[in-house]
Amino acid sequence: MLSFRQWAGNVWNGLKTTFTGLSITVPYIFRKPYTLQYPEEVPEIPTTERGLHNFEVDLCIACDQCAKICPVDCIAIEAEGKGKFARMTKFEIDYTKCLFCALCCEPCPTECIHMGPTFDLVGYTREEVIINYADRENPRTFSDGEKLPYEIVSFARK
Amino acid sequence: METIQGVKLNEGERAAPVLPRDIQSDELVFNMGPQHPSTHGVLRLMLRTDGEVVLEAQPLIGNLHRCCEKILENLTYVQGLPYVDRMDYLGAINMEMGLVLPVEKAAGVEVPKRAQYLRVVMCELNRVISHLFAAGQFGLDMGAFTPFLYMFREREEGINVLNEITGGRLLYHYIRYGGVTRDVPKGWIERCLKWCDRVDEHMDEYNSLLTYNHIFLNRTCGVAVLDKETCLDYGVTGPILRAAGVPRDLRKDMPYSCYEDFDFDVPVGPFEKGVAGDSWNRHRQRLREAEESIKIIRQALKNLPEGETQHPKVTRAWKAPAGEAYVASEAPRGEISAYFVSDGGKFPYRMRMRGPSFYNIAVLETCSRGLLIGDLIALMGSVDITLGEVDR
Amino acid sequence: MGIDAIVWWLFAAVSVVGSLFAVLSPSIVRAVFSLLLAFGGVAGIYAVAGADFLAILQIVVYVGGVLVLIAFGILLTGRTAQALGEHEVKNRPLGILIAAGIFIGLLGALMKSSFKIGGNATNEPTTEAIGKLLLGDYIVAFEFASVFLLMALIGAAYLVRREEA
Amino acid sequence: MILAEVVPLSAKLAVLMADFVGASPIWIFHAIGSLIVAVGVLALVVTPVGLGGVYLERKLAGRMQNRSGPNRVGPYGLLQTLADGVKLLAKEDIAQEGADLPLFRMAPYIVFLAAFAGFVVLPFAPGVIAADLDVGIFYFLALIGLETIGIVMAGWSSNNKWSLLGSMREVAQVVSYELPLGISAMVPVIAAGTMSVYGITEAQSGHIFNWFLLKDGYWAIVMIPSFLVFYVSSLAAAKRAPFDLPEAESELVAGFHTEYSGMRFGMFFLPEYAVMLSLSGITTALFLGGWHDPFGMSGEGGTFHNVWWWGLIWFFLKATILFLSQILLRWTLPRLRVDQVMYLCYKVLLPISMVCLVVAAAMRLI
Repeated sequence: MLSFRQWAGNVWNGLKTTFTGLSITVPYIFRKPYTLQYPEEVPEIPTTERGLHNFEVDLCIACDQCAKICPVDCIAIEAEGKGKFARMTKFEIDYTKCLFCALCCEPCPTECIHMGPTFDLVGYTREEVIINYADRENPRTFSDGEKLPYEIVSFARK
Repeated sequence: METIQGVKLNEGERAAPVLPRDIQSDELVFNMGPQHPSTHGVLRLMLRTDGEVVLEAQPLIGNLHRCCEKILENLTYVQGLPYVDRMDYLGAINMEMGLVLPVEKAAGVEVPKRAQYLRVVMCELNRVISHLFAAGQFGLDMGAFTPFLYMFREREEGINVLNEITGGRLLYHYIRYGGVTRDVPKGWIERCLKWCDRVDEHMDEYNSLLTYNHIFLNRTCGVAVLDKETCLDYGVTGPILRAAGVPRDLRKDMPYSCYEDFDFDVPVGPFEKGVAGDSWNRHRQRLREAEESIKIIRQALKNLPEGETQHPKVTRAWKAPAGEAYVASEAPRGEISAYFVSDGGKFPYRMRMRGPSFYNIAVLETCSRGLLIGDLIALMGSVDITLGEVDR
Repeated sequence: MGIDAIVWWLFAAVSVVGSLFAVLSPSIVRAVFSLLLAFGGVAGIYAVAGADFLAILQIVVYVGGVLVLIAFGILLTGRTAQALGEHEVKNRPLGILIAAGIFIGLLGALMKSSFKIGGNATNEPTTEAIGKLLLGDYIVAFEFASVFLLMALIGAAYLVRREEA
Repeated sequence: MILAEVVPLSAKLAVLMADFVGASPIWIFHAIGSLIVAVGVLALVVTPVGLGGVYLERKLAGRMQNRSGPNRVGPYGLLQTLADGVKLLAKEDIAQEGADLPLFRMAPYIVFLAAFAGFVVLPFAPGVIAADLDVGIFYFLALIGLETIGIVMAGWSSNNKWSLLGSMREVAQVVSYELPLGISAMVPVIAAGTMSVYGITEAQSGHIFNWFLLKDGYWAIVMIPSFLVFYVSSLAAAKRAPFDLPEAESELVAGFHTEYSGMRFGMFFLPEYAVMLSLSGITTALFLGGWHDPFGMSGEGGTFHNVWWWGLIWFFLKATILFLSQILLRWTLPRLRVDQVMYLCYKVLLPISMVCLVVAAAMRLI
């Protein structure tokens, strides 16, 4: 059983902590919101972001290294010719599978594949998020064309 | 020993007064989840209740099962690393740590000091983020929406800090065998310290808005008590065990990755209110641990040694020599560890992960008997499981 | 027939229809909710008769209290099959007989008393008069009733108390 | 619109109609007049204010949580509620299999009716009241009980166990908060000597120390506790946090309206705000002097004595402040547990209100 003192203490505590809570939440009404209005205001993406790939088809020699290291086999490469004269016909990345682990960028001998800061890719069907970077008629790129500083210190390029 | 409606209760299992036995009413069978606001993922609970009083709650898991360990056994060493991020997606770096440590021990790889420090910084950053999320989520379960968003705000900034160095916001893929992916960029240390200050500043706000609120205290103090013995019996680890009064923290007890260099406390329940191992103490434990983690981050960044961040021998095509090892480490939700066997081949021969949430979820069944539905939510919120790691 | 008489008949019809639903509905839950109509109709009759306090009281006590408690009781009982309308009626003839007997008795009492339908309804407040009557002329009966209710309350609390182990 | 004379609008209409039609009992015209005014109030005052209330809640909640709240539809997101209403109208009306269809369909109407009928006895300004019932407060409490029936009906007929649990909680909550709500409302009734809400407001005519909250100074010792009790119970009556148990999102999915969609859901959603508003209004009328301003300008002989627009401003100002406080509390506090609500109502609010009632009666006698 509660004594009257405890009872009154409970009531007092309830009122007091309610006002403590209000004294924290109410001042926020007069502060600037923290949120970004996304399509208008774009958040600052660090250059290290592992977003959608930035692929330079002209540099690629179709060596298949990136497809081999991919843990989920989301890269499909087809090329005509061999070695120096290779001509890409298909470089397809399946973004329904991609882990965005950036392992594919590391073994590339010509540094033609990077991950850029673009983080959104939408489509109505699965096919729309399977992207063929080697499609010359309908080129897709997810950066402004500049090469992003992708500094991997560890066992990249070894 | 007390019984309600044929269900035997252990000491401390009953938190709320129940109906007297002479009022007999029918039992309801609820299907809580996989789509329910507070099952935190695709957990399904079969509830047998008498009105509001839960007689039995059986967690049915496996909706997210994807054979994580088997996948690891069929991928090369490098390829496996991004996969473990997907286990506990709220403490991804700690999951990588749990995988990397036994493999390195079995192979005898000595990780450079700088890489070890960086690993510690990232793990602790991730722990703070995870605890902020858990505490906010718990408030949300208790009906307080606002503290959740305040904690999310700091969490978001922490994610940005992590993103700057790792390149990911949730699934980091930062730790590699023999080191870490990237070194610290310019100005990052200052930004990280600034974030630490910010979290410290706001900790009071969370506490007075949520932790010490009278209603919140009444909702959580003495509710769903998981005492020492139950915790130890069920192999419960992490903040839940420490809130129950067992000072077990692998960072202190079996230091790995240079944790012995840092000066930090292991907070142990019970704290100011409630009894050891109740929902409130679990919540308080997380916020206290976040404070301690920030201490560690500050020390590690202050004393960051110079040097390499990657073991020179461990390259992309590296294979672990034949051997086996088991190493446990402290993830935000408890002990993450792996038993690793290598036959010297391209793939790991055997990989077995021990995830904390999988063991923590087991207590739901015993601890939930006799609780009200509102208390069951308090129990689930304060136990804080990640289904990605339970189901693996 | 004056306009108030029409309204009276309307409310009377509502309460009768509500009561009939309550008696004849196979689903207990629907029966309970059709009591809402019956109580509402009775409240309407009170209002037409100028007894505004009584009309509101009817809604507060019967709809807000009694009906809610009956609904609560039904939700708590385990007889979901009956609540869903799968019960069978036993002893229907006996029930009809008793109901008819009560009806005839009430009809006789009604015939003997002189009720007027409508006509004398005023818009004057009755609260004060009721209060004065209850705490003036009928104070003994009022107090007796309240003591009786208190006894019932204590008895109920005694019945549902927890057995000492 | 000339409303300077203090005669309820409905009574005026009744007199007009009675003159037009001729001999017939006057109360029937009173009833019709009340109905017309009620519909007018519903269309012109309550619905816009209710929509505004929804907007205000969302915007304030956003700002309290360091977000911006609705800001896309119209300037500052003002049309957001309207857009949501249109969306609800356009949505499919789904009833789940096994639902008790007649009850399922009827429940929202009962809730809607009960919530909006409460505005009938609110005295917005001198002479502006839909129906000045002699048992106004009683009527108001009766309607809150009626709303409960609708909610129980919805919860039962949904054929969903979460809904059932929600309606059980609602019933448990109703039987506990109704007592302190009713008893603490009786304190101003004792002070004013009438149960008519209009009469109670008139009894508080004059400056701030004529308001019941601070009446003559010494009345405050019973009035402030009973005001607090009434306020807390009215939060429970409006099913607002920390008393939002019947629809507790994290526990019961959406409680009694889990299975409702489209406009039927809207008919649960909008009444929530209507009940909040009408409860704020009745609290204003009972304790905070209704339409009277704190400076005594609307009192006997004041500049704005019986000026309807002056009263309207003050009434809405006070009611809005109470409404806002409900929103602020909701977004600050966690939810109570079901047995704690009963503890609060039976062991905290009820004794306080009982003591206040007895003391107030004694003060009235002395």
